[in-house]
Amino acid sequence: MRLRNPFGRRPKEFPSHLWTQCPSCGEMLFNKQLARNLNVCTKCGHHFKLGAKERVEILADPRSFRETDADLSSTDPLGFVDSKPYPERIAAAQAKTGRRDAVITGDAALAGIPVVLAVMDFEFMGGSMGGVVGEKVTRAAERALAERKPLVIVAASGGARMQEGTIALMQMAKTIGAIARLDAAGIPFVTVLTDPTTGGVLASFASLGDIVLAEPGALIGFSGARVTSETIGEKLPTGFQRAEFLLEHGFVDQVVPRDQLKERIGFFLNAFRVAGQDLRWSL
Amino acid sequence: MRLRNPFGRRPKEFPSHLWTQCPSCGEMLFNKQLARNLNVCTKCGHHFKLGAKERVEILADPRSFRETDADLSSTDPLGFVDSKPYPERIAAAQAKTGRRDAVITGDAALAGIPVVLAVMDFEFMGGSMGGVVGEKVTRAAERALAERKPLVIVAASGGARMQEGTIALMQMAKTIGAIARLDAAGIPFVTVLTDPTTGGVLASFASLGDIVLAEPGALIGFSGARVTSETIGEKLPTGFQRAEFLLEHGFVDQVVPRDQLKERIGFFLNAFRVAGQDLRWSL
Amino acid sequence: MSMIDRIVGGLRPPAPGSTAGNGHLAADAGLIVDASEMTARRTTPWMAVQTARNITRPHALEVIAGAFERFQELHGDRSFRDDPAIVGGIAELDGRPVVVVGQQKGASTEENIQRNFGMPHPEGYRKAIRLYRVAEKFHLPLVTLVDTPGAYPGPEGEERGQAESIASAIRALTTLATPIVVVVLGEGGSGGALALGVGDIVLALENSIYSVISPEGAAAILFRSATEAERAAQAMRLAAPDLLELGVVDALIPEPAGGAHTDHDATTRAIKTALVAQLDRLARVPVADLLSTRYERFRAFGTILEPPNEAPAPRRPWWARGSVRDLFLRMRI
Amino acid sequence: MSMIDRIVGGLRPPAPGSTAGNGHLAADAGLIVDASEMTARRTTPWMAVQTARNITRPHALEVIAGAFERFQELHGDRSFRDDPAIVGGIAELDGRPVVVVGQQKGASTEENIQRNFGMPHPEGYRKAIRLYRVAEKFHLPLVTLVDTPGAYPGPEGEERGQAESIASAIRALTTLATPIVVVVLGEGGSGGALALGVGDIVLALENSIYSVISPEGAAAILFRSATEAERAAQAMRLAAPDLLELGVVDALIPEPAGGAHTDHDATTRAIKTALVAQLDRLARVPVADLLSTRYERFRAFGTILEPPNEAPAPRRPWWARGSVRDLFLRMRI
Ligand SMILES: [Zn+2]
Ligand SMILES: [Zn+2]
Repeated sequence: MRLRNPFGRRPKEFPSHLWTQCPSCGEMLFNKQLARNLNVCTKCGHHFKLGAKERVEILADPRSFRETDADLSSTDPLGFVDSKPYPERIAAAQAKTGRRDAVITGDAALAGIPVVLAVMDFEFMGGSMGGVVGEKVTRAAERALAERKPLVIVAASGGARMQEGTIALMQMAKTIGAIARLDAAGIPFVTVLTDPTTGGVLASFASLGDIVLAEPGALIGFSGARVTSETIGEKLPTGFQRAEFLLEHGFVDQVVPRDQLKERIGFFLNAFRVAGQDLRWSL
Repeated sequence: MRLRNPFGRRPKEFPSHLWTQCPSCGEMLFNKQLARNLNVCTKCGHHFKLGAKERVEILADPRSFRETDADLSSTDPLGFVDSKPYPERIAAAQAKTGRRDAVITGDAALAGIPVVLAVMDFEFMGGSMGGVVGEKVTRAAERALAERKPLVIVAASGGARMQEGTIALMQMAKTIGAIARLDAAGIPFVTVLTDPTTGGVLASFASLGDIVLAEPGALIGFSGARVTSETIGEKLPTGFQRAEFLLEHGFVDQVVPRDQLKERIGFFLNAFRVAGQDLRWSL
Repeated sequence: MSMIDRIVGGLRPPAPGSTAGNGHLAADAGLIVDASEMTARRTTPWMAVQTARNITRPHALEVIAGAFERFQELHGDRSFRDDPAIVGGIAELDGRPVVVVGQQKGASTEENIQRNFGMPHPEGYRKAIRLYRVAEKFHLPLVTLVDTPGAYPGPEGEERGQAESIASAIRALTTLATPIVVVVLGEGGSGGALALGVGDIVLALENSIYSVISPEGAAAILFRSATEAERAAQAMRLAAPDLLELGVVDALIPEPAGGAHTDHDATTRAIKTALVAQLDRLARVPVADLLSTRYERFRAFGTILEPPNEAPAPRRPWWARGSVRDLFLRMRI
Repeated sequence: MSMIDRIVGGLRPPAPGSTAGNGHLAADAGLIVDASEMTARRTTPWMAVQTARNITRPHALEVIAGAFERFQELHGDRSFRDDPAIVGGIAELDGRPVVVVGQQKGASTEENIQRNFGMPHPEGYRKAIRLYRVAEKFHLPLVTLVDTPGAYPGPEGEERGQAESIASAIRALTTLATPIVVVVLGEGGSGGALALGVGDIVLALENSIYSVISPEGAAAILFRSATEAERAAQAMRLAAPDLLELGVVDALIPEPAGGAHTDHDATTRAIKTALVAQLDRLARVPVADLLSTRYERFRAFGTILEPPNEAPAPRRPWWARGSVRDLFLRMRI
């Protein structure tokens, strides 16, 4: 897997298929070692992006994950064309990722607890939410409700998918509708905000977890920082829209290093399960 | 009735039983005319304090008010003595006001709608809330619940009554408990914040109206302005803790001139009644 | 590829079907329910954007003053500030008390500065949520008026939780136990519009727009140039007739010949007629049915391909499904 | 005056009766339920104030770390800021998951500045409300730890609704459908304390205080001099044994001989023992009974005179009434 480095300079003196430069501390990191460390810089702890498949692997108990709705793919509701037609963009993203759209959903055990798990894939058109992401997240929530299992969603998204226009916008209401039913039924919902989680995904299900966790340094915001900066005609302060900024402003429960995520989620789900025994969502 | 003027200079050139100087515009107002104008300055609209009895008169439809629990009076739970014993203070306040404690409660019609009405009396020990105010407000809320009638409370208070110590503090939980049941039953609750509404009364039932109205210029705040000013070691800006300040900061629905209060409350109660017809609180 | 197209919802079938689907909406109100009726009147998407943004169009408070009676504004979010970009309160609509909440643009630069050009801060959405709850508690129908370029994108909005407030407002609407009619007055800008945009019936004025991102924003991203906004507008299908075809709105409220800005009174009357007719219908529907139909309405958006082996039975679009059709039939009574 | 005294609640009867009233509380936990037992140990009220405020007393996070296991802090009010003067999260108490929320003072000047001397802003109370709701949603018992001079009285607090946030927090607790145990650790300052102080069982450490206003504040008002605080403290009956006599707290947790600050471990162990015993009891009570008993508990405060003609039958204090006594009896099983 070739790592993208959107923030810092490109590595110069090392062949990029072997080495990656940490944008935070400048350290040159051997790719294989980086991958073994869950794409976290061994020197400074900088969290690089992590692929959706790898994300499922570090959260689901071994061999517990059963993918659902993997074959759903998008049509082109608007007949959308910019520099190339939307169907061509989808095809390219599918070829690149080997996945039909920007989220993986399925049933899994997490720290021994049966859950419904959804992991967004930033590599697929920036993790944008169109009809397929909306449908799969909604089905995941509906299955969690029907089977009274907690729902865990790992968000990574630039927002709603422009190429599906208002149909993409309506996915916000669609997914929230399903989440609201989960909430009313007292079933736990945990979200993990990873780099980046922005726009219509943050402004829908991602913000509504009973517990909202974030990875260190993750970019999290409603408006793009460029837009915000242009709005006030000033540079934004360092750390604006980062996970720690949201923690300070009250929107994130905890900033959790990647290697502790699974255990942490498991702790919360277990607390809710023990308390709810024979009462509500646990079986 | 002699009017107190806590803000401005004392009238100088006129005998004070005949004339009152407006602290806002300086106009000398003939007391009888001022009373006819509901204690509102005829020149600038400054709202002087209004007695509890007069308040009942301008809110309740003619001859509709039936007072309840008028004979409740306080004991001395702490055996409290400062410069004089608490029972002596009560006796003095009772003699001064002809009332047993700092709130009048009763059944009334307001713009034709049967309501439970409670009006606090700032003249009685600064409208402070001890056991009697707490008990009467709680009974008012319980009667509103039992008879499914809206509850209207006009607040005027310096806060909890120090002389009853933590027993006074517990009146906040007591009254809120009753208000919470009213809320759960979908019965309307309107509060009117008058000059002044502060401390433990503002931090309990007074802030929890479905509709919160305030009179122009009324002092409304949690901490005394003196305490707040000392906390930051600076003078507070003009208008701090006034009704308009609370409107701007989102805690008051409307600032309503005294002569429009009854009609305004009636409008809201009528809207709620029509909508709830044959459904919930209306009979 | 051995897939069959499976429409999970979204796109309306061509004219005859769609008229059958929600023709009842037009019954009393003179609403446009079939975009093909509008062919002659359609302008270019870019013209539509300009018209929807025309500063002389009737804005929320003016519509409230004209279409409702005895409006009493309620202020504040009960925790930070009264946001002037969102207005709301209790009013009567043809004698029926309702809660009305709308985004407020200005009719002048001065007023626009005071109203922040109709771009709410988080406290505006939190005020809206509070008013939604008043409607629910007292069984008052809710009318929302959408007219915003979008939620304010400045740093204070980010600090105070623009995203969280929008998500919470949408959540409140999806489960609000009272009838809701949405009217898009002018500009329906993104999530900041949707926070007022979830209802049982979604109407739009004939020259309004509704989009996932502003055409300028889309152009900056897609064509790396804000001057390509016209091209982006074309691609985005954001004009009212497009929205009708896409099922994003249920019907259009016709504007006077020259556009809403040429005759405010006529526009307001048309809005009132539409609202009265829709609320009359919704008032007869049990709240549980409203909630399940509202859920299905938004549940159905999105056109996707699904292989047949995972799809035991094709699903019909929401407006053609039994329960929903039953509801509409009942609503016609 | 032809009135008869009618005690609507509040004051506890003398020793023997009160032990009978809530003697069960002491059963497993070594609690003090009769103030007369403490006569030998009582200090002056002013000493009590100093001890309760001692900066080296164990504060909330330390009590949580010692009495609970696996604490995971949850942050933020979801609308403005994470207030460091209120901490809370999920932890295990003797293996049972609970939500715990407390006011946090510092153990040094530096830490006190960071924690604002344990004086919460409105966003702190809103964080508390959010955590209360987490407890309710997932049927987790709630433990609150009271330790504050009071809500922060600065202008930002007024701007953001100190009073509204306290009232809302109290309202949330009065109807929260899960067991609640309150522990007053040190200083229970006014409404800012009560926002965490409404529960099914209210305990207090032996040297804690609880008052409607600080002694300094009372002195400034009553005697026009802050230096008369000692005299005010005497009049206010704010020390733990007074609170027990007044029924404001149900029982006291004994402190080590020199005070809680001399032995943090022993103090924490005593708190844990008390909490485990109370939660064991409350866990067996149906939630509807908890709620009605909680209502009656606070409903009963206040001693008033009422003429007999308006009082058909004298009311008994809450802890002696049938329903409540039944509950306590059930809780002893
Ligand atoms: Zn590094
Ligand atoms: Zn004047």
